[in-house]
Amino acid sequence: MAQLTYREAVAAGITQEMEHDDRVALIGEDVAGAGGVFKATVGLLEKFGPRRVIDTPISEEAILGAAMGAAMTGMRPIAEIMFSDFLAVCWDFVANEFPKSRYMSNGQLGCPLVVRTGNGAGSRFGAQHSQSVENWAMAIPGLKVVAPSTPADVKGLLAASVRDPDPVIFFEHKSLYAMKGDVPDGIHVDTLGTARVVRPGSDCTILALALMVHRALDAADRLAAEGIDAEVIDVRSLVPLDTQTILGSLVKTGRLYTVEENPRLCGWGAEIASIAADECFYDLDGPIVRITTPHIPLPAADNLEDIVLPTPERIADKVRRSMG
Amino acid sequence: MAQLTYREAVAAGITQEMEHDDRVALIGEDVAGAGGVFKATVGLLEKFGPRRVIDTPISEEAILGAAMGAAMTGMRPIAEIMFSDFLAVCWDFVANEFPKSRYMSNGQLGCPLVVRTGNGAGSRFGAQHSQSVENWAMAIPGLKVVAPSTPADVKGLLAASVRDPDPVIFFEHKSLYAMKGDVPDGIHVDTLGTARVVRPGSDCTILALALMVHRALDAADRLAAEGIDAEVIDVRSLVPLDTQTILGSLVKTGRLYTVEENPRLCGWGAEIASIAADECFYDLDGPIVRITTPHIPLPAADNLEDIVLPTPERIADKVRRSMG
Amino acid sequence: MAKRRASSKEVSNDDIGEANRLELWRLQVEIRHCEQRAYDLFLQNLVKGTSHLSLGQEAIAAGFAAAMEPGDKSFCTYRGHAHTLARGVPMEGVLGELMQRDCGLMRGKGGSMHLTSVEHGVMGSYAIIGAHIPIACGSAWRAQYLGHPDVSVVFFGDGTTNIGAFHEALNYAAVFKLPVVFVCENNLYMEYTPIGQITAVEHPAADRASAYGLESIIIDGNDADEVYRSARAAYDKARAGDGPTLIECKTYRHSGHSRADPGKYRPPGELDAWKKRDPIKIYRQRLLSFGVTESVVQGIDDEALRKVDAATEICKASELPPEDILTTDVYADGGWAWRN
Amino acid sequence: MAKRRASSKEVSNDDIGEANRLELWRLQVEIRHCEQRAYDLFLQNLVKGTSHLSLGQEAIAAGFAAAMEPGDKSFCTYRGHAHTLARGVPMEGVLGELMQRDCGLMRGKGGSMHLTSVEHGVMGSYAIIGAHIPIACGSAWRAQYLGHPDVSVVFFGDGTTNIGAFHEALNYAAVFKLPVVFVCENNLYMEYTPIGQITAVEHPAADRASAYGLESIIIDGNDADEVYRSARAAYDKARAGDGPTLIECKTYRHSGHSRADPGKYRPPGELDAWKKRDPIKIYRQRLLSFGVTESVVQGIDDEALRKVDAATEICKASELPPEDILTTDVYADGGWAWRN
Ligand SMILES: Cc1ncc(C[n+]2csc(CCOP(=O)(O)OP(=O)(O)O)c2C)c(N)n1
Ligand SMILES: Cc1ncc(C[n+]2csc(CCOP(=O)(O)OP(=O)(O)O)c2C)c(N)n1
Ligand SMILES: [Mg+2]
Ligand SMILES: [Mg+2]
Repeated sequence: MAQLTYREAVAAGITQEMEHDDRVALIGEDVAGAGGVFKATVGLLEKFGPRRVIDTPISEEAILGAAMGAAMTGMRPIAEIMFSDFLAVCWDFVANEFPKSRYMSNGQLGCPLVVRTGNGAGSRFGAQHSQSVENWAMAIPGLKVVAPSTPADVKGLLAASVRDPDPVIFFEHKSLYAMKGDVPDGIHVDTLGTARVVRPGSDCTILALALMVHRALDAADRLAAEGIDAEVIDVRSLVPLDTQTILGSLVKTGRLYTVEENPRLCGWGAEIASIAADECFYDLDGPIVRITTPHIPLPAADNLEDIVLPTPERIADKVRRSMG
Repeated sequence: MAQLTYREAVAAGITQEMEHDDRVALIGEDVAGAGGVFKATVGLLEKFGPRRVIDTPISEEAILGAAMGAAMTGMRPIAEIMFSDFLAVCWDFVANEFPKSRYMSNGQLGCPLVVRTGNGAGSRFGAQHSQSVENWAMAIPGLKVVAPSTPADVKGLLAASVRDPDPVIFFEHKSLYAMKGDVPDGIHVDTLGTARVVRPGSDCTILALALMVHRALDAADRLAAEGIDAEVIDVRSLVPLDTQTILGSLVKTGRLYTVEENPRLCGWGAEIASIAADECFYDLDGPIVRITTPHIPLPAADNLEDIVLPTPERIADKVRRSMG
Repeated sequence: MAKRRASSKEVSNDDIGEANRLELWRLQVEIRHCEQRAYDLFLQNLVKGTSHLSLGQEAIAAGFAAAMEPGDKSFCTYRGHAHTLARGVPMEGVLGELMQRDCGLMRGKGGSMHLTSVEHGVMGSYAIIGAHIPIACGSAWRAQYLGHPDVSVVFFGDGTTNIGAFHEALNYAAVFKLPVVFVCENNLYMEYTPIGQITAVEHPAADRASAYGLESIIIDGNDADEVYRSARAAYDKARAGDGPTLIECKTYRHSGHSRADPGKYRPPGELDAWKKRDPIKIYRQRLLSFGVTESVVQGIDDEALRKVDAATEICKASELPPEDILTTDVYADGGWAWRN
Repeated sequence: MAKRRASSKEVSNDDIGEANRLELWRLQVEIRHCEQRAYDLFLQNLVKGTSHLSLGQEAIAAGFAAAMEPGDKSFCTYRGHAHTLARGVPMEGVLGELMQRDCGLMRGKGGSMHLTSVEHGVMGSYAIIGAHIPIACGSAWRAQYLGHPDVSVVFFGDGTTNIGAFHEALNYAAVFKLPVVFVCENNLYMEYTPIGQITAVEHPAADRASAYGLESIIIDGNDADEVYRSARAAYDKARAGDGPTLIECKTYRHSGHSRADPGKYRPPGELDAWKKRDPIKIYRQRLLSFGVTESVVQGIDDEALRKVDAATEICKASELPPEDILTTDVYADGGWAWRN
């Protein structure tokens, strides 16, 4: 096992897939010469050359359109949208083009591509560079949606995304890029659509994604000290959604919590809560509680940003109160 | 009371507000000379002239940007985005610009504008011209989101939206444009953020929006014949959300259903279900059930489109089964 | 940069040759009859949803398609029946999709605005203005990247030149010298609004070419020979690795924008003036002037109509699409499951 | 269309006058010192988040602002400190926002990329490339609609000319003859990528002007006089109802793209060559050549630094923003309630 940072794991995953398949190429703004603004693609230009690692103009619609046209006709492109907030300037491709062409063409066309994007808060960048928008993508039929929380998952899920025959929106969390972790050596391809129990427990189920997984684990430690044994699940993939693992845990614990970085309304936790309130109603021992960022744009100031996302204290507090 | 169609009510609402306030102007593609592709703005050019009713190029970003810049500096623009699917090409303005400028500027800027858009299925237009995307807007902090189901509500809520100091996304349902109904004479301004009980009942609460209100009412009639007395609520406004009316009804009936035209994942009903499963858990007598369009792109063919949206039969069936 | 217009001298040389000319004629009359039939079927309430005809614009579809090689890729808009037919797609596939029958190209799942036939190189028809322009660039990138010889050709209207994606795609294609050909069908209207009223320049595409370092090219879109020659030159350039071409074709649609639009926004006389320049009329005379006999010319015309009649019967006899296709092909596994 | 370049003759006439020249000098040195301080504070870890300096581009901010009337509106980008200061916004408001203190212009809620001071006509700074260009058109539309005399001026970089919103906004403004001035600061780089590498034309803004029926204008962005003159002409045109102007200013940023970017992607010697054309250096000599004394020139420079020092102290002494503003001003009622 190598120790890699989350950002190195991005480059490692892309390297693995580019070595495995010549049809894989990377396009995006400053991804080549500069190695990415988050330094997640450092070394790729040197390794694979300008045919396969390409700096583009600031033309997000052209970037995603180019990726789609290439994917439809035989390539396996990876496109970077620098900050996930910028998905808004090319949303037509994400919402109306990628996910509908297979269906509309009755299966004649496919769209095997990956859009990698820096998601989430914590860098004091303010309201237009800090959003968690994985729920935007989750709402669109025909997409797959992935958000890894560790370097190993970055490599394995990115590889799985590149090999997947459907369009995958891959959310990398900006505040995790510096995180180190063990990453399996050799070829490593994970499986989309699988959640992971990262802390087994018996009293309640806490679902989390990306940065929030670490905060949920921290909260679970605090709760353990008070005698509440929480099971923490890293959802990892919003579409496909591993409802077996999620609902299986809920049936066992009887209590469900979601920890979401997105602003509250229509977050991914709302969907899962609605599934649980329908399919597992009689297994529930108490309210389903969502811990989210409040439904506001994000502030830039560090002291404000620090308290606006769900914190371990807030998570533990919410669980404690509703379990009490 | 005049009998107006839903589309005439649009023009009536705009007329009322343009007469009331010179700062109100309408921009959009083919809204002036042609009176709109859905004929919802017929007569406005003739009445108010080309200063106030303006045909634009196919430049959705410019349309919404122009509306925002004007709103910020003293106008009260109404912008039309012909089909709500096209919000994707100008999503940056809806998601990142309109709703954040007041917050980011610490209250210095405001964005009092209305985006009207034709939403929903039923016209056999296929996957890129039929979507219900009110949940996209609901997910964005800082917006207000309205979707009327009757001509009277169109006029009253449109007027309220124009007078509102915040950005409002106003979803007109394409399949309702031909619907006739009584519309109050004289100045008519409704209140945003208010749901309406359209059919009182005691056994269960069915929430619906726009076209689905009529189908829910139809389902309620069928259920009544079988002895199930459903209360039907027209949600009308997703933001602000009238949780008092909604949860009040749920507390009374003990059963909650949502009827959503949007594809399932992260629909507006998911949010409400999650609120209910938290705040009213102990009032619930059974599962919360969402009846939605399946999570797929929409087909064009009439026979397929007819069965893909929630139908009165399907609604009644789902309620009957889970109540049984 | 100078504008290129084919001179009447060019028209009379025989660089095109009779076989190609008869093919251009066949394509044009087949499209004409098929579009007219689509309109009739609409009036009979047999065409569902919307539809956008290319009556009057046939020469563009015929000329660009006839100059293509098999394997070249077409990217169309909602106004895409003509371009789809021109690639050899059977009429019953097109009319069947308009009628939302099981024999339709996509079995009714896409509808008239999304005609697709990958086996014929029709890589989809796109209904949100502008999106397919960068998508065509992506297809061209693939050809360049994999060393394929094909050209990607994207068709769009005058009104489409004012949307952002047009600009991004043109710059992108020029920067990367992609083998893509951008074809603007300037039919003078963006839906119901005259293009000049909402565009800063007279020639919505050609006057923008220099913004991407491209030559300004305006051609007579009602003359199939001129279209064919321009297409061939652009494809040759693309295949030679010399990058994209933007071509503005001047034309006019005889019918309304869509469905039953009566086109009342047109100034009196405009339609009549353009009907005098009907591409079918022009080409019939062209063939006769090149010595093709009236009976050959008319024979092809008659045969086209027979084909349309036969296709119509197939469509009328075709079932509605079965309900079980409603949830197929959302994902590559053939289904729609978003959960386990 | 011909490119307009100010000749050296123009520069030496005295159409600008000493009062304006001293103002241009004051603005430039204030911006220079304030930006340098921002960098120092960043190195001391007192500037949080990101920041984008305009070191080397001061003449553009100074020239366009000095030519404005009160009431004119500026629309800036994330690289907006200079334009904000140039409108007379107090330095502690700007530095305080970079330091995310309570004395910041938006009390830390916006951050360095969103500087806004409506009372000074700074109608916001926008961090998603391109969006503010149509927004500025909207402000100009309001002026035209309500008969207000003000001009809306929007600043953006070379890289920004390749995004769709640029294209839509330029066409829109030209069609409706809006009183808006588009200012492209061509500093040769889009972040770390040379602009020429990803743009189809040499002059990313000026070579696109004709696509909107506009004159192609390229000016020396490091010469405040030339900037001032061009600004005045464009504002006069806008106020006269003659529509928009697009101006490409050639310049160079001395610092990295943002924060600690060392700018390693620059070819050796490039920065040095441009530092010889430092706008501050150019303007100091200009004043001296016009007979302004060294002590007046240096006095303004010293005073600027004193102002920066004082502002720095205010910021350092300022509290963190209070937590209760976290949920204020989401909606016009002052709060954030999305439900009753
Ligand atoms: C983004 C977007 N905006 C608006 C529309 C609605 N619309 C469909 S066709 C059309 C006019 C297009 O005009 P043009 O490009 O000239 O093509 P033509 O229809 O004349 O062939 C419009 C505005 C759309 N489909 N997509
Ligand atoms: C839509 C969008 N894409 C990408 C970015 C990231 N980004 C920020 S600044 C920048 C470069 C802008 O270059 P230019 O327009 O030349 O302005 P400069 O920074 O040189 O002043 C990029 C790509 C962004 N903010 N928004
Ligand atoms: Mg047209
Ligand atoms: Mg630049």
